[in-house]
Amino acid sequence: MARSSAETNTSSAERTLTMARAGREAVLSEMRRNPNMFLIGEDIAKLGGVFGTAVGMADEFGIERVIDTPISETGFVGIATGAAMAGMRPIVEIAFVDFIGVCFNQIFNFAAKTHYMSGGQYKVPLTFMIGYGGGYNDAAQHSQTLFATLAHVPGIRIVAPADAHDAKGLMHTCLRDDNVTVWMMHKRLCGLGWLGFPLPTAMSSVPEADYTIPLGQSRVWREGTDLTLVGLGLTVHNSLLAAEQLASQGISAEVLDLRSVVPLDRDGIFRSVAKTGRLVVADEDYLSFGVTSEVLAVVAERDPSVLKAPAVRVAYPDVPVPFSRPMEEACLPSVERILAAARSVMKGSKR
Amino acid sequence: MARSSAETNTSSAERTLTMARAGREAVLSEMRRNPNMFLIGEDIAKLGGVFGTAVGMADEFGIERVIDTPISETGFVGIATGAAMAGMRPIVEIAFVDFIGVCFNQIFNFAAKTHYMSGGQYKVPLTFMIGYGGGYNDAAQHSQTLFATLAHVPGIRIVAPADAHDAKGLMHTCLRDDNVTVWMMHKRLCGLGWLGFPLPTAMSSVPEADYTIPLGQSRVWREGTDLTLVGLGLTVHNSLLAAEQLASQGISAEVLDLRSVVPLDRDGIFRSVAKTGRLVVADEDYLSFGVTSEVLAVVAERDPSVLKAPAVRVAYPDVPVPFSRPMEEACLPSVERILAAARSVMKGSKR
Amino acid sequence: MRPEPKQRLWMYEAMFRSRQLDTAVLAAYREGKTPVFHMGKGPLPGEMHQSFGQEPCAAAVCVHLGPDDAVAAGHRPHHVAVARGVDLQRMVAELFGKQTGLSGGRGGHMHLYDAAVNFFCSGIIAESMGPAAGMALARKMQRKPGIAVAFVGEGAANQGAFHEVLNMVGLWKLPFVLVIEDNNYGVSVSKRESTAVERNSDRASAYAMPGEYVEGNDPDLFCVAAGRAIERARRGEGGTVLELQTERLQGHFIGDSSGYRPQDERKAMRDPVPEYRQRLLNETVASATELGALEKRVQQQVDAAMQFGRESEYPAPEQALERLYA
Amino acid sequence: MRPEPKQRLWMYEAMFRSRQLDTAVLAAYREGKTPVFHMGKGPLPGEMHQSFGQEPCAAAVCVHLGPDDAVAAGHRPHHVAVARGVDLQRMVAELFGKQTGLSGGRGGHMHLYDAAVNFFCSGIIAESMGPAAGMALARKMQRKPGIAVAFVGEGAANQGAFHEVLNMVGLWKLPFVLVIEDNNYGVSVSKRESTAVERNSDRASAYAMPGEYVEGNDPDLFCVAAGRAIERARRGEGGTVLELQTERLQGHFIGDSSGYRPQDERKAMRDPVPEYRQRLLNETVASATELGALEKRVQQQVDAAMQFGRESEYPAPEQALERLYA
Ligand SMILES: Cc1ncc(C[n+]2csc(CCOP(=O)(O)OP(=O)(O)O)c2C)c(N)n1
Ligand SMILES: Cc1ncc(C[n+]2csc(CCOP(=O)(O)OP(=O)(O)O)c2C)c(N)n1
Ligand SMILES: [Mg+2]
Ligand SMILES: [Mg+2]
Repeated sequence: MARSSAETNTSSAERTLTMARAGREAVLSEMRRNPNMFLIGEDIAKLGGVFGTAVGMADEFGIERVIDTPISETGFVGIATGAAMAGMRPIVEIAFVDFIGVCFNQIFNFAAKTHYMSGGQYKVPLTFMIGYGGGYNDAAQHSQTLFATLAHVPGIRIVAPADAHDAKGLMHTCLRDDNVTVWMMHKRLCGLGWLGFPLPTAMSSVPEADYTIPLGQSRVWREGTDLTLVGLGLTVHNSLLAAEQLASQGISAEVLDLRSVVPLDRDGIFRSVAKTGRLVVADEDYLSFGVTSEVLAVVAERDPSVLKAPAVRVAYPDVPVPFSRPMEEACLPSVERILAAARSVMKGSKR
Repeated sequence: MARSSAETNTSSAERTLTMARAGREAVLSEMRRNPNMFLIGEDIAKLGGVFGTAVGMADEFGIERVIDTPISETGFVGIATGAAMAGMRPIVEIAFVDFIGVCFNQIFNFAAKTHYMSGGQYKVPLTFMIGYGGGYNDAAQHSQTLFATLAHVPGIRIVAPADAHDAKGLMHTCLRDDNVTVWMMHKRLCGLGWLGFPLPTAMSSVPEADYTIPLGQSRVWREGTDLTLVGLGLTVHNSLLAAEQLASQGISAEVLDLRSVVPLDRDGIFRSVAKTGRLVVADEDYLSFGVTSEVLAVVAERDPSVLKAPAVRVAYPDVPVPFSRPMEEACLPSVERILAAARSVMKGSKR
Repeated sequence: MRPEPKQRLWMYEAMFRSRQLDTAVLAAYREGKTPVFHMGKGPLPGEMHQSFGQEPCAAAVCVHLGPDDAVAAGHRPHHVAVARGVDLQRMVAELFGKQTGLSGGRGGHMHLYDAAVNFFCSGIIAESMGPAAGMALARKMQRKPGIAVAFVGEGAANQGAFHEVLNMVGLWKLPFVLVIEDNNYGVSVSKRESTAVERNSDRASAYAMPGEYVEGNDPDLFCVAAGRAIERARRGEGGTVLELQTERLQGHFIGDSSGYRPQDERKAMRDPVPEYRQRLLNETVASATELGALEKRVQQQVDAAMQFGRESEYPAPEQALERLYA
Repeated sequence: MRPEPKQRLWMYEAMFRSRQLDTAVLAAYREGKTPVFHMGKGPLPGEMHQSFGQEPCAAAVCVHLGPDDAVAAGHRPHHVAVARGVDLQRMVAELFGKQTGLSGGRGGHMHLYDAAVNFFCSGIIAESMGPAAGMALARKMQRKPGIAVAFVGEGAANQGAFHEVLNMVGLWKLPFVLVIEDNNYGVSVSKRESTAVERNSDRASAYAMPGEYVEGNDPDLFCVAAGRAIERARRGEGGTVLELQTERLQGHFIGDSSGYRPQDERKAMRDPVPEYRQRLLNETVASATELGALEKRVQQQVDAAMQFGRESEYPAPEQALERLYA
């Protein structure tokens, strides 16, 4: 990272913000500090971004630095990449992660590889702002998560904050990074009324001052001794709710928030699982070849003997997201599914 | 699968073929049986496919059924998908898997999801023929494997045969399947002189008659009791060579060939690991969120206690493929790396 | 020059049916979403892109189509589906996410499929162009009659698929018509802000095919131009780019206030449905009584479809795991 | 109308340098690949797309460029890199995969990057157009001088990126020139078989920019046309599509026999390098002695670069894991 500082416990004033507001605050501050930074994407200048990530930006910075594009993702991702190679610091808004399929080559074969293929001659300081996730009946092409699709290919750093504090800090981190970074926000966490009331645990108190959060450091939201609940983004909150109920049944669950998918805090994952001996991973991305696969693999290759019971994955099943509410509800990594998983690992074979 | 039959031990004549020849034989036979089947892609009519997968096809079937396209992958993948929805059975050649980034949306958001999104009204009997893999210094954009990129998204069946016999049988299976299937051939296995002499173990004896191989059935190339070496495609052969050397040191390795990535033979993987208690997975795809992750996850979620030692992954590290030979060699899942992994699992903590 | 009276009545009926459907859907969509608008609540959740104002485009094209033809729409599909004759009850049931829906609730508003009339859509911009051209190719290869029509918005004309597909349509002379519904906006971005040229129909020459731009959101003018393009495709002379100037009378989706549109522009908006009704009366194509009867019949169909959708059962949760593969 | 003598000599030198480099590379590439051709063997492994016959395109464009400008090439980059003035020794070392190479051996023949002259390429067709246009945008936003030029083949003009990028170049009037090297083939597929129109330059009108097609693989004619396009970009008047009719004198890559090309076509092939040399003599732009001296000097540079590439060290295997991130 370019100018990453350790996580700051600033003494400055704090306010409670939504994740969208908190992320936007970081963008505003970095845009003010850096004239080479600009926003580019669809519906950001006049609309302020479909998810409100760019509200007011055009008024402050003008449409030269807040650029509405045609519906040409391959074109403007490529253009942003070239601008980054030439000294600019673009922020690319892609409202739904579901759309990466129309520009995936520019992302993974060019932007992500240019620093390496050029032997370090060209930096690509480019940050994607991407919304993900379902749960509001937007069906198969507007509800996906796709963490692993982006994380499997080398050269892309990916964060998925779970609350406003991390949304701001990780946005600062991404915007100061000299590499391709992806800041991903679950649509149901962002705090837009029309996507549901923000979860209280996602709307957190946020320092006014700038601060960064180092990549690859997971966050323990709740200490526990009997099992580890790993999540990221929305599943952190579902895990916390599950942990509450488990506590009332005398089960002590530790809730670990990955915060960044790449780099992945393998040490943090293993440390917690080694302590509790039991693992449940909750993720809204598809099950197979996904985030949950990698988390289980970490334990299997470090020391599977720490597991007192088989690990359980609570992921999106390997089917497209159905439109109809009862079908989608059944597929989401809900509190209920996490609870069921937790009970099964507690029952699981002791040694 | 439409008309899948159990694996046939036909009494008909057998010949030793390269994988490319064997796959082509299946295509020829299915094209002859089915007038609605056609080939579409770049450089297939006059050139016969960059990797020889379509040699002679245009002469026999004419350029109406062997269609050379412009360099417009999103366009012709979409066109092939629509033709499939209208009753045709297209075979789409994409020479290098590295190119899926320019047509990924049509593949994963439309072709793979149409049967589901339409509630089964539209079938998409479409087979991709795709080359993958490195080891001949083709660098970062022409050497990738990307199994997991395709396998992570639901609705795509993926096979990666390791020898000519499976190349033919799995091609028949794909071409008779009424879903989107991907037949992937490692460029260094196909048997083209200019990509290196075919490995003797890849050039196998092939029945003249048609036969299919059920999806999701791994193949045990070599029985063993001390550890399981899981591979697919080229890494099967590296695992076999490693097993040879291990045998000479009194270590009995079982070599398991996944054969299909989707569906994955989870039972076959677990059965073998439960028997041997030790696991090494070799794969040329990137390490993280990859095939090796999923294989380890299977064991961790079924019963990690069968592992006498931590599992070891021999995958492509999370960097782009470097051009320079010594650098690329060091990254490939070589016999040496598999051997080192096997030794470490044998040393690994007993219980 | 005017279309046949039969055609004009057919168009009015298709436009009116779409309008009454969207009106009923709008009301149902609002249920459960007040006082605070929450997209995920109520009997009709999810994004909802309606067709108020764009009815003429679909009616004027589909009036020329028969059972052998294929039709693709995008994220704003209601008027196209209705004009194509998609089963209204099962379509509405799909919008409600019911088991009796076209896809048993798996598809939803942006993913309406009705194989019985060779209809499909897709929510990714310009993505259905390739599959539609593929249906045209299949007809040509199988020497079967029929053409394919794809409907996209003017914003889709800047997506790479537009270029790749039209080049192959031109190259292979596929029986295909691209209908561009130019409502001047892609969400909040106006055509002038997104498109280097004034008319996408002028881009047709880049693919060696004719392009035609028709102004005025006028069903009669649209009908004549569409007839030419479709006949040309049927004669095996290849594709056409037909760009139709239309009007988006509501926001991009329900909940969008269109605040980014200038006042005068919003004031100048005209509603093609009542206008066309009036023209049919003025030109004595039908009497008020005849139109009244037609409207009553259509309204009953729409009401019946809404009732069917509402009263149908939801699918069982576990059905989410079915139908992935054939 | 002729370019300046200085320009013409510069162009001949650039063409000759590229030609001698490709000649030396061809010989080195063959080493270790006989009797049986195996792409992975020898000192120069991997795919190798050479530029025999296309030298005029790069020379005639780059003669107009200065240090502020940016240049992007594709999978066939040698003539462009040479004309752009990429460090010859480090370029050859990169082809050999040596530590002293431009990217320390990580890039290779299809991924030549030289930030010192704002040069890069990419092996995915049409993929470098967007980044090149982005470099043009950066110059405009930073109010810095300089333009960007992207070189692609005629086959790339059917890739979606072509459409998306040119639309934004036209929309935002970016200082950009697209050079299409029309060698009439994309691997084995001829332009007639891949492209609905005869000339991609005619597609420029779809992006509200001028397009020009120049025939004859003639450095002088190319130079004049390129000068117009580049001056236009420098004046802030936006982009141009410049399509240059050239000739692929060898197979698509080394190992391809071009068996798919008709005999007469192959017979009719003309070599622009000796032809241009003769013209310079005929028109007394330079004497045989002067050209001889120029050629001797260039040959020495090429020999030195080849020697540097051969004799440099390979990177250590573990360096494969370095340089992923800044
Ligand atoms: C590839 C892609 N990018 C972005 C979107 C988000 N999106 C949905 S509709 C829309 C605007 C489409 O405009 P237009 O094509 O004119 O159709 P209209 O909405 O006007 O009917 C956008 C940008 C998408 N669905 N797909
Ligand atoms: C997106 C993509 N599809 C296919 C290829 C394989 N490929 C490499 S070069 C080439 C032909 C390119 O033709 P053209 O653009 O005319 O350039 P030329 O080779 O004639 O210089 C193809 C199809 C690729 N590299 N990228
Ligand atoms: Mg529009
Ligand atoms: Mg060419």
